[in-house]
Amino acid sequence: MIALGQFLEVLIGGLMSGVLYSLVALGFVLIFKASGVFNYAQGAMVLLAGLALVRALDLLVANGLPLWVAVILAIGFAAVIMAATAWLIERFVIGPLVNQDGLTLFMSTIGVTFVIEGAAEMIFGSDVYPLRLFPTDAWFLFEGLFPGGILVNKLDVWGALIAGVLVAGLAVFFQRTKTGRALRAVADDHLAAHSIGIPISWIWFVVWLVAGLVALVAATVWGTKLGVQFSITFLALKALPVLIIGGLTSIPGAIVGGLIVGAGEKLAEVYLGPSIGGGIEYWFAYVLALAVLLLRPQGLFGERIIERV
Amino acid sequence: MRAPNANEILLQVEGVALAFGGVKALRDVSFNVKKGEIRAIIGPNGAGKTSMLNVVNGFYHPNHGAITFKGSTRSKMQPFEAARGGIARTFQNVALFKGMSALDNIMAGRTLKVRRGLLWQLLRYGPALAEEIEHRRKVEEIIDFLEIETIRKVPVGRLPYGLQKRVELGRALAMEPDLLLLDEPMAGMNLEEKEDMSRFIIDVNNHYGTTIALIEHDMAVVMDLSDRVAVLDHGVKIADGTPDEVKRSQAVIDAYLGVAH
Amino acid sequence: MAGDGSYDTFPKLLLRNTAQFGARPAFQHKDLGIWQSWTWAEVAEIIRSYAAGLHRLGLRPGETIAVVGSNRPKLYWTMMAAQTLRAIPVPVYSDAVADELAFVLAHAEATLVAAQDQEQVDKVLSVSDRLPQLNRIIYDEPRGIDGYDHGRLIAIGDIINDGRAALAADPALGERIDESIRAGNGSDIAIILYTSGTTGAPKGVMLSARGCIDAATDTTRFDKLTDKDVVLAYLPLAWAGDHYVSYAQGLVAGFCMACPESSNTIEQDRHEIGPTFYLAPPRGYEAMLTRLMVRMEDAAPIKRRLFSYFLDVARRYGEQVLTGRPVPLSGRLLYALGRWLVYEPLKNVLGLSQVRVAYTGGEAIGPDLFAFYRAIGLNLKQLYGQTEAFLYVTCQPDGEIYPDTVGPPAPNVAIRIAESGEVQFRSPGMFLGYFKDQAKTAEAMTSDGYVRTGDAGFFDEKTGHLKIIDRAKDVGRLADGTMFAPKYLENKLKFYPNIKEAITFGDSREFVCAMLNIDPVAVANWAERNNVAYGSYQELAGHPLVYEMVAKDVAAVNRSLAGETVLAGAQIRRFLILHKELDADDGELTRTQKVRRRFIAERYASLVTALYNGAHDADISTEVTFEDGRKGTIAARVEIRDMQIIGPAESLGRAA
Amino acid sequence: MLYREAGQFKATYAEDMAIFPIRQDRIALAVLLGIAFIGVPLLATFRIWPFGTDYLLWAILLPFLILALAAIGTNILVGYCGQISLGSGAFMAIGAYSAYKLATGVHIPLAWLGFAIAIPPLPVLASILLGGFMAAGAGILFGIPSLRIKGLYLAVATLAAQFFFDWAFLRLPWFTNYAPSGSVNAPELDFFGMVVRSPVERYLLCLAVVTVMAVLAKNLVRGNLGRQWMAIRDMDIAAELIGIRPLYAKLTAFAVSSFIIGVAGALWAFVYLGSWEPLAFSIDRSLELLFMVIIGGLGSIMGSFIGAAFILIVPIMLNVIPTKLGLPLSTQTITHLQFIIFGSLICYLLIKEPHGFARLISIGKEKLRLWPFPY
Repeated sequence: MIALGQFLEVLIGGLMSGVLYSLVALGFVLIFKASGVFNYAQGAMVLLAGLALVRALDLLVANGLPLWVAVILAIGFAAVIMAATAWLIERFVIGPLVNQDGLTLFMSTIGVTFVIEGAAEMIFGSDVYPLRLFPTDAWFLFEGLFPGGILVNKLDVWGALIAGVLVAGLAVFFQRTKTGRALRAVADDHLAAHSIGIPISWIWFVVWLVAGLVALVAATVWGTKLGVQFSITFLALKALPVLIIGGLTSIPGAIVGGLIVGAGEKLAEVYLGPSIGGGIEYWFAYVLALAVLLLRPQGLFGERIIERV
Repeated sequence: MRAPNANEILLQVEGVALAFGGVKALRDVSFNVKKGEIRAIIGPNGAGKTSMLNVVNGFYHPNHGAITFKGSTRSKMQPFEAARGGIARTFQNVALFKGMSALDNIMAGRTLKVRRGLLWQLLRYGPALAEEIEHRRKVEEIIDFLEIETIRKVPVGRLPYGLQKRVELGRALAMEPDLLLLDEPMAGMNLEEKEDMSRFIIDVNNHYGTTIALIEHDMAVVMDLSDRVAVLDHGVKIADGTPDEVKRSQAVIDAYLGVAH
Repeated sequence: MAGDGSYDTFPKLLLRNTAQFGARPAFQHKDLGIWQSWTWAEVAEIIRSYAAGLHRLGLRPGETIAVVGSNRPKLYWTMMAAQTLRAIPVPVYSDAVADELAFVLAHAEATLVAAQDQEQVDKVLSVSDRLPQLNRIIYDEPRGIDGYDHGRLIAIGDIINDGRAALAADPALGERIDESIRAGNGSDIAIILYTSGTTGAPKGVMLSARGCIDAATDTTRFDKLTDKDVVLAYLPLAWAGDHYVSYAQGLVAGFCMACPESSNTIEQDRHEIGPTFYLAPPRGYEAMLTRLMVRMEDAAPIKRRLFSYFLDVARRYGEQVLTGRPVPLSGRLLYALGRWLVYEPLKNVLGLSQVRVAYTGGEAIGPDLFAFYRAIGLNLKQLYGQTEAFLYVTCQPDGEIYPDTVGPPAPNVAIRIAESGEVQFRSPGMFLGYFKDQAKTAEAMTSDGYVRTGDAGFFDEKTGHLKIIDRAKDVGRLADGTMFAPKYLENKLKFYPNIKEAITFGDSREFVCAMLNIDPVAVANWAERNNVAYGSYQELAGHPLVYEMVAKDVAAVNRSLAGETVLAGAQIRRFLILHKELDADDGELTRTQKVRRRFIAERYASLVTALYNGAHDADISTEVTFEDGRKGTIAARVEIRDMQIIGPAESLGRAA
Repeated sequence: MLYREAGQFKATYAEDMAIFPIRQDRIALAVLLGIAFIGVPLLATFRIWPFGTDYLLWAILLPFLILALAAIGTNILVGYCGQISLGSGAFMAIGAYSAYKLATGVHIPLAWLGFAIAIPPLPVLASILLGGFMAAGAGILFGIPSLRIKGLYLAVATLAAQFFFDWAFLRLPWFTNYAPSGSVNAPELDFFGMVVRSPVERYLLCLAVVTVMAVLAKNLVRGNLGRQWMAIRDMDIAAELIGIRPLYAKLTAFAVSSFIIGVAGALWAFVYLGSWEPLAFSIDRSLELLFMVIIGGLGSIMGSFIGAAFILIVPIMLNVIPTKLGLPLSTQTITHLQFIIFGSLICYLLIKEPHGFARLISIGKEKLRLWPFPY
């Protein structure tokens, strides 16, 4: 019983934190689907959004605004920042590199990462800034069933909820709105976009904007969990294996991938960790991804890639 | 030197069928290529010519049928195995290594002839250097043969289309192949370039005695070039024989000249 | 050095070179991407085998073997091998059309033809039915010839190998080869060069071995050529120029002849090989200069300004610096800077950096062109020569370079000016006669053994250098017998920017008159600058101020003529400026823009008469063709000017 | 203008295929090597400016040489063979730790088999080279996925390597000989009795290694193997059709690249750091190396040197220049500026000149050769 209880606790904890990976992974998928760009900078964008948000919030609160106003304004500010970033990236990097091979685009996003990180920290500072948007205490469920019950962080639950809302929102965006549909067309081939009559640059701007907003959402949750700090960018890197596992082009894939990674690494940590020195989380996701790559290169949910001459 | 009427069969394609998903690219196609001849496969665009080449050099694996090359039969092989077997090939829309000079492109064609391994190449001394020089000499002969001395060290990306095609031919020749597959060697060329290319093809056949199988959608060019012509239409062989026979074939006139450009 | 009699044939020179510089390169050829090179020793061995092979093919002493193609070692070797067998090589222009080729082969009775490649072989085959005496075609490059029936075709490589084998097999053969080399002597005919005569059929100039070698020996001494020198053998094999510079001098001095990869890589190859001795006809230098200027047009503005600035510096000081005459310090510094920034890089890109001596020959070179190359520090010199003289008649010694003279007689060359004003010479390399053409030979030779050049000229007092003024047949005499050289005068006149065309009259008249065309561009500029108003070309041409200006130019010409006793009497007494531009559409110029003197004389007869009847103006109306092809007539009254005649004393006074 | 090549002709293919076919270049190189091998040591031993202190040697030349070597390795994989790698740091680490273990003696207890593998401490040179080979092995291992997956996917595979090894060297005490602090010390640099201690000696050691390996690398990339790599990079399909085996081409690229990086790692640890912990080889190092090759020039050995120099110089300049101007920057600001400069430079080069500074330089050289003509 205890064992099972512990297992469930770990599993749920893992799944929940997996949701957080998914939040970041979503950003990747959006951009990759629409522009074929493998956006290394997603993590940096989370950092930027987080910093913008938290710094603005502190400032406003310090100036005596009521918290809820401050929060709304701060989020608005952060959103604007992300929009600006999206525009700059499209205008100066992705735009000029149109039709380049994936590798070049990928490397350019590494460049973007550095610029964002440098700029963000220079403007907003480089310390750890606590963020309190969501409750961080925990529930203890099924205390009847298991001694001590199963610990579930409220924050994780919030994260899950938000993720759900986000996915739903994106689904609507893609299915219902003109731009959304255009995005799907572009994903298939770039010329299609022209035929729809929407300038490709606009579409890409929107994509990066949406990715930016997703980053913002991720930042709120991450920030509350760990405080806004540089190391977020590394956690964001974990979204890469998540993608590989879920499949680069699939939104549900991103979610499921996140869950798998989250749960997987927690369980591995708890049950294998002790025997081999712990800290498995550090690499588990990547090695798992590697395994997937070898067995099913297109990922669990990705479409099969057919080559022709 | 070219063997005029050697009837030894170099390549035998037997009942090959190929489909992508639902699309049937080739249906039960059979033909052969004799040693030392210039063999043409023609047909309107989308007749399955390129698919046929891709099957022959192992890029596609046929769903049915067998391919006998130099006496050994196989239905499945990797492209580099085909290359090792002695099949060289050029592409319809030039497939050169853009980042490399014309010389290096052709030198790369010698890969299969290189004997010295990594360590020797590392030292690039004695036997290794000697071998490299030997290959360079062979390549220079090809460069001389194709009259591209002046662009030897130019990155191929900067070359005009016609010359790129020549370099690609050179790269194929560098393999000293038994069978040379040319995928629309004249595509997108002006008349003069076409004449040059035809001359080179004939000279290659004469000088190196290389067996050549080429595909073209433009009938006129191949007629005075090739010994025998096979005609494909919608993945089916509708005629096969000497240029004259083919010209006279009703099926060809209907299917082909009907839609000729 | 050779010429001392013991080495009186090329095969003997080859042996000498093998002994003296056996390990040094004799031939180079850009082939298969690198400069293949052969030492004298290797060449000697090859020639021996080749000769043996040719002997087995039936080539006998006195027989002729034609050589057609561009510069390839194997073709030069064909000549050497033939000479080894005391047979006579006959090089033919590679661009000759089939008929010319057929003529030469037939006339020379060639039993063998050495052709460079498929193209040449095809040409020979196409006319072979007209050549009964021709029994074999041998070729250098097999490309494309594989398909041919090899009954009559043999690759040179195969002949050499066959010869080598034969020599190995039977020593007697080698003995025979050596014997024929020993037997060879200076009076043998070394080669027959066919001159592509402008009129009539080509004539085969027969040259003796000793003649060639002595001539070459003199000039190699003259220009201090040694076995360390390098020449780019790129000129037509059949042209005396190439045979002299590359082949004869090469063998005499023992230097290396480098053959380019192909005719369209010459610039690149010249740059790589960096010749030290260079000969080109004026148009060669012309083309080089034009390409250079065109490329410069696309350069960045700063570069262009830099370039033109330093070219000016070069024009001002270059010549003096080159000939070592005093130059102001500032000039020296500027020129040094220019040398570093422009001249040397320029010569480097052109591949002329290492040239010690460069010659221009074949025809007269434009003074500006000549000056340009000297200005940037290229030691360019003029030579006046003829195939019949093989080759030099005169050449300019270092430090005595004048654009308007062709220099003093070359070493051991005797020159005299005949009564007619024709230049006649005797030279060591003098030809033996035209092959199978006694008549023509007689025409070309004087009874006392001088050669008629057909050019009129005289020795310039100041320098003692020869001046070529015109083709002898065009030179006339005034009534009083003074020499009258129309082209010479006209060129002098045209040297002035205001004067575009000039036609002079005077043959068997009492004095010289000139019809001039003003240069519309130059004069229009002048008019603008001096706000002279005018409505039409005709008006401008008739404008008194224009007459004034042109009169000055004519006076200047007279002055310079006065300095030259021979022509002092042929000064321009009267001139007029034509009311219309001479035009090819009206048949007044050839399509190549040369004036058609006779036609003009008839067309403007009235003006000519007026020039000589002392009138001060004359009416003329001529039919003209306008741009759009309409015909019309222009009537005009043309003024005639009288000029002062300048006495020699005066001119010298001015000149000093 | 400086290039007066007229008369420099090639009579053999060997000359034509030389690394520096132009005489002027050979002279320049000779001078450079002269300075590097003789000039610098002399100045340094007699403490003549700018070598009054060891700063230049320690802070610039040593790291420059070693990182340039690592960059060459990265360039072979990324620039020549077109296989992206974010794991270079890990391979440096593998080189470093393997060398360390071999130099200090390996002991693997196989309790269940009842015996233990024990290798006595090896000489430093051997350890360093073997360290390279270990890295090569790991390289091949993590290169295998490259046969099935391309580009971005591969990036993740290499990331996996990066993070796995970071972890391994941090958490598995066996690698650090159970050092409590997790940081380890290099053995004494004893080369056949010749002990390398002073900065100058260390500099010369690295210089020698780098020179040799740079030449060997150049030999490879201009030989047939190099052409195979570039063929795979430029058009893998066509490459297969001329008989190039992707397996062989890619794995050799991974092996050679990792070997060089591994040796660089060992030098970095032994010669430069002396004592180190896994942090020295983190993902940041990998990215730094990637930047060096992009900035210096993908597919250019010379570029690797230029890139390394640039990446090292910029922070120093950011430190020195403002101070000279009297407005010193905080270390943080410098780091941030550095980030921004590198990042934007990467984007700029990828857009404008994918072949980096090396190409810019060769363009300039061409201009000098043709001077005063534009073409």
